[in-house]
Amino acid sequence: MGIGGSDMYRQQILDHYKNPRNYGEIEDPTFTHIGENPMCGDEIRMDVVLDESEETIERVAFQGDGCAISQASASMLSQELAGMAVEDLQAMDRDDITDMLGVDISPMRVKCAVLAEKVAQDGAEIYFGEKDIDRTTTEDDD
Amino acid sequence: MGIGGSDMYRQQILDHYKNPRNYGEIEDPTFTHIGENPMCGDEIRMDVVLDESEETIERVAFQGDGCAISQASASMLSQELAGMAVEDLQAMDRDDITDMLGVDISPMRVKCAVLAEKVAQDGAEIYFGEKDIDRTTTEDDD
Amino acid sequence: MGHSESELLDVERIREDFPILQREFDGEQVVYLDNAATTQTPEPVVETIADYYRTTNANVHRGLHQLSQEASVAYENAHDRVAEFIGASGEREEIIFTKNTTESENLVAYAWGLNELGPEDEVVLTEMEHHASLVTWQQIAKKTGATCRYIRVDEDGTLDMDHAREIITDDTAMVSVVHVSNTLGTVNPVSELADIAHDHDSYIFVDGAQSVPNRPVDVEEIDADFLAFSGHKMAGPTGIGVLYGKKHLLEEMEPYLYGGEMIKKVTFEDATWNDLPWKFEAGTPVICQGIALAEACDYLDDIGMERIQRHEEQLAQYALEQLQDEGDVDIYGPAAGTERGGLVAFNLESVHAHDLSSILNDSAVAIRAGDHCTQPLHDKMGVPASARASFYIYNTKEEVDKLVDAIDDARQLFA
Amino acid sequence: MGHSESELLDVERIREDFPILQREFDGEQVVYLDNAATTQTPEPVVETIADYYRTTNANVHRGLHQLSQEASVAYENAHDRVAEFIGASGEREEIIFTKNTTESENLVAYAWGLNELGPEDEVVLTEMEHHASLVTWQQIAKKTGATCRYIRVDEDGTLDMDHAREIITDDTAMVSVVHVSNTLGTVNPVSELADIAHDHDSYIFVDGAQSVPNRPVDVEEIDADFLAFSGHKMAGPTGIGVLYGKKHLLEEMEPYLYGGEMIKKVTFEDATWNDLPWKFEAGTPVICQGIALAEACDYLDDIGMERIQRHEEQLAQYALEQLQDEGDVDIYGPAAGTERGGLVAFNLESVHAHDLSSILNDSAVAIRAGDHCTQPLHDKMGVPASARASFYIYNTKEEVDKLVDAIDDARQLFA
Ligand SMILES: Cc1ncc(COP(=O)(O)O)c(C=O)c1O
Ligand SMILES: Cc1ncc(COP(=O)(O)O)c(C=O)c1O
Repeated sequence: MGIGGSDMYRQQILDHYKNPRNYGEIEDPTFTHIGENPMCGDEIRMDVVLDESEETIERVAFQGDGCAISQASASMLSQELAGMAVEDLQAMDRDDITDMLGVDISPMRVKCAVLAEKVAQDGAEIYFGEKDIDRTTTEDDD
Repeated sequence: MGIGGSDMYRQQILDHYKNPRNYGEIEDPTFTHIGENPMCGDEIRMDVVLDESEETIERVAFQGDGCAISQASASMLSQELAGMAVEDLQAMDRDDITDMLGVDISPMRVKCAVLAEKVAQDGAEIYFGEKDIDRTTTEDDD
Repeated sequence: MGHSESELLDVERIREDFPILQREFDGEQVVYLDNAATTQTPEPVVETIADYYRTTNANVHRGLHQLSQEASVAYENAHDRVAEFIGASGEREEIIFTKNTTESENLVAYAWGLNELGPEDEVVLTEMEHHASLVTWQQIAKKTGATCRYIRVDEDGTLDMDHAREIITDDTAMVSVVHVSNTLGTVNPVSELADIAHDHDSYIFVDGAQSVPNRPVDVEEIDADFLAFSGHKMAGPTGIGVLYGKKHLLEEMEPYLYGGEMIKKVTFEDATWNDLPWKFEAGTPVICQGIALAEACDYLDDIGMERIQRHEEQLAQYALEQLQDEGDVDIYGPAAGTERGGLVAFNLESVHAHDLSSILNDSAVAIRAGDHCTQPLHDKMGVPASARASFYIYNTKEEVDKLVDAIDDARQLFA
Repeated sequence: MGHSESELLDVERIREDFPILQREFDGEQVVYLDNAATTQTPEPVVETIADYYRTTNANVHRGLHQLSQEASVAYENAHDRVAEFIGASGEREEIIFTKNTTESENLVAYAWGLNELGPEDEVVLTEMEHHASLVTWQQIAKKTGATCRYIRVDEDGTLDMDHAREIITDDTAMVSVVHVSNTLGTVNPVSELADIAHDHDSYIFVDGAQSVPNRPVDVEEIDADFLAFSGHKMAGPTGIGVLYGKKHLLEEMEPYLYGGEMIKKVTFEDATWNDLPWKFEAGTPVICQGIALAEACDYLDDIGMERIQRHEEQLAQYALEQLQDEGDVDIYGPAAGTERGGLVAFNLESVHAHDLSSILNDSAVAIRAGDHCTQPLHDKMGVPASARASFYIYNTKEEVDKLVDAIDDARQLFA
C-alpha cells in the first residue's frame, strides 16, 4: 500500500513519542518560541540555548501536545540540534526531517512532521531580528 | 427528428408570417396592450374592440416585429378572436395556441408562440381592472 | 431495532453498483467509513454522467438546436426531481443549483443577509454548527453589525431547547441550524425550532447536508424557509449543491451572482432579473451535475429513504455498542439507544485521532480524523480533533467489526 | 492561410474521441457549430471522470486515508496543471477553481470590488463585454457608487483604442475586457490595454472564456492581473471555471465565500483564513471537475494550441468568405482577412435568427441564435438577435458547406 499507516510508526518514532527526549523547560534559554498546527491541534514550544559565539546550538528542550508524528519529530530534533550550527538549522528542509524520522511521511502528515523544525527556525530568526512574528503556524504549502 | 425545424414552419404559418392578417392599428379600440419576449426581441401590440356588452370581442388588429412563430401566431389569433367571448379568451392556454398553429412547437419556442395570446389576455385583464402592469413579458415557465 | 428482515437493505446487491468498494490497499479490501465527508457514486449515476457527455452535452436555456433542447429539458426537469425528493411543492422555482452546501449558505447570507441585516438584528446558530453556516453568518454579521448567538449544546450532545427559547427573540432575524450534526450525530428538532423562529417573525435556514442524504426530509413538514445540501454526500457528483427556498422569499430576494442566464433585459445602464430559479443561477450552470443529481435521487428513492435511515441507524448503534464496551474510548454525541444519524465520532485515550486514522489506513479502514469543520464545538469538547466513522447504504456490520479490530491494533501499537 | 498540410489538425482522428458527433437527427448526422456556447467532451476526459468515481472518489484536503490522499493530490496538482496551461509561474497559488467564468468575475467583484471601490472610482468595460462582466461590474458599481464606462466598438468591430486611452484615467480602478468577443470574434489587444491600465495604477481583468480554449494564452505575457475562463468551453466538464490572479493580489484580497476548507482557525467569535488558493475555495470543492479539467489541458496541449488556433481561424475565414458571397447576409465583426476567433455571427435579412436556427436544426446543423449574452452590443448593432456558428477542433470545411446549404434552404422557405 501507499505511505502512511504503521510504516510511518516504526519503533523509533513510537519510542520517541512514548519517551520524549529533552522534554521540559530550560530556565534561561537564549530564546523560546511556540508554534502550532491549527488544523491538527499540534503544539510545540522550544527552548534553545546558544553558545557564546551565538553560532552554535548548545542545548534544546521542548514541550508539546499533539500526534505522535509531531511529538516524536520534536524529540528527535531536540537531539539533533545539540551541537549544530545555527546556519545548518536554517538550511534544514522537509527532506532533512523525513531523513531524520527514517520513514516516508504521507503528504497530509508533512505539516505534523515539520512543525518542530519550523518552530526552531522561526525562533532563531526572530532572535536574530530577521523575522517578526508571535507564533509559528504551519502552512498548507510546506 | 424531434419537433422544431421546418415541420414548425408549415405553409400556413409561413403564409401568415409573410401576409399577416389584421395587421395595423384600430382608431378607437376598447383597449390596447403591448408585450415582448425580451430574450428574443419579439414585440406585439394588440388593439381590441369589444361589443357593447363588453362580453364579446368584435375586432382585433396587431402590429409587431419578431420571428415567424410569434408574428404568425398573432396573425392567426387576430382572426380567431373576432367574435369570441372575452371569457373564452381568458380560458385559452398553451395547448389552444398549438392547436391553432397546427404544429408542434419546440419547448424553447413556446414563448414566441404564446406571446400574442398573453398580450390579448393581459390587455383584457387590465381593462377590467383585474391586473395592473404596463407591459407583458413572457416568462420562462409559460 | 426490531425491524423484520424484509425491511433491511440488500447490501450485497447495492455494493455491486460501487466498483470502488472492491479496491484493495496492500491486499486489504477498502472499508470506506468516511461517508459524512463524501459518499461513493453508484454506476447508474456514473453512467448518467458519461452518457450525458457522449450523447446530449450542450449549453442550456437558449439553444434552439436539438442537443440544447434535450440538455435544457433534462437540466430543468432535474430541478423538479430534486424538489420532489424533499417535498417542495413549488417545484423548480424553489430549487437553485449551486456548487455545494457551503455556497447555498453563502447565497442566502449575501442575497438576503447583506441586504436585510442591521445592528439591531441577531442571527441564532447552534454550538454544533458546521463552519459552512457558522463562519458565513459570523462574517456577514460582522459586515452588517448584526450579532451571532449560539444555542447551547448539552453534555449529552443535544440542543438545550430552553436556551433556544431564551435566545430566539423578536430581535432574531435568522435561525440557522444543522439538521443532523456531522460531529455529534445529533438529530435536531428542526420543526420545533422552525415554530419558535416563526413565532418571532424570524426565518429558519436548515443545513440538511447530513439529513437529506440519509433520511426522508420534507421541507414543508419542517416548515423550513431555506434548506441546503450537497450532491456529493448523497450518491451524486461533486460540484453540485442545492438551495431550497420558499418561493415568495426567493422572489423577494435580490440576486447574488450576476451574469448571463440570470437576466431578462440588459442595457449599458442597468439590468432586470430572470424568473426563478434562473435568477440565482448565473452563467452556464452545473448542467451535467444537476442531471446526475436527479439520477441519484432516483437511485436513493428506489432503495427507499426510510430503509436507508434504519440501515444507518442500525450500523451506528452497533458501532456505538462495540466502542462503548472498551474502557478507553470517548464517544461524542447522544449515547447508544438514542436517535442518531449514521456516524460516530470518538477518541481513543492513548492515541491522537490523526495517528489513529493513519494506522487504520493500514488495514484499509478509511475514517476521517480532524475537527470535521466544527472547531468551536471541538474547543468546547476540549479536544483538538476526533476520529469519525460514518456509514452509508453499502456498509455492513462486518465492516464495523473490522473498524473495531483495527482500533485494537492501534491500541496495541501505542500500548 | 498558406500553412503546410503537416501543420493542420488530424480532424478525422480527433473526431473519433467525440462519440456525440456521430449522433443523427432524422438520419442526418449532427453538425455541431455551437462551440462558443459549449464544446464537446473527448473520451479521455469522460473516462477520467468515470474513473475518478470508480476508483478514487473521496473528499480532499484533510483525509488521512488512502482514497482521500489520492483525491487530494490529484485535485491539488490539477491547479498546477491549469497554471502551466496559461503560463502562471505562481502555480496553484494563483489558480482558483470556481463554477464557471461568471463566478470568477463575481469573485473578484465581491472580494475586491465591494471592498475597494468607492464613488470616486471608475470601472472601464467595453461595449462588447459579455453579461458575465458587464452586469457584474454594473451591479457592484451600483452598490459602491462607482461609475462604469465603456470603450467604444468601431464599425469594423474593433475597439476604438483612442477612446480607450481617453477613458482609462487615474480614476480607473479596474479595466475589465473580453479577450476574444463571443459575438464579434474580435481579438482585443489585451496586452496594450494592460499597459494602459497599469500606467494609471488600475488593474486589468481579462475575460478569457473565448481565448483560453482556442489559442495559446500566457497571462504573464499579457500582464493580466486577473483572467477567467470555463472548463465546458475547452473540452472539459460543466461545473468548473478558473480564476487566475496575481499572487500578491489574491493574498491581499478578503475571502468571498465562507465555510470549511477556507479557514485556518475558527472560534465562536471570529475566524482566520487559509493559504492560497484554498482561501477562495469554500466547502467541498469541484474535485472531479478540477481533475477532469487538467485532463482537458493535456488533451488540448497534445494537439497543440497554436494548431488549434490556426484550424479555427481557417474555418472562420472560410465561413466568412462563403457567407459574404451572398448578398443578403449581414456579418458582424472584423471582415474576412482580419484576425478573428473561430466564430461568425450574422443575420439573414429575410429570416429572423431564431427561425433560422430552428430551420437549420432540420438539417441537423446546430448553431446558436439569440443575443449571446451581449444585449447592449446587439442594441447598438440594431438587432435583437443574431445567428452564430462557432468552431472547434473537430469541425471541418465540409461542415461549413452544410451550414451554407442549410442557410440556403431557409432562404428558399422564406422567399
Ligand atoms: C466571452 C465570454 N465571457 C463569459 C462567458 C460566461 O461563461 P460561463 O457561462 O461559463 O460562466 C462566456 C460564455 O458564455 C463568454 O463567451
Ligand atoms: C453538516 C454539514 N454542513 C455543511 C457541510 C458542507 O458541505 P459542502 O462541503 O458540500 O459545502 C457539511 C459537509 O462537510 C456538513 O457535514
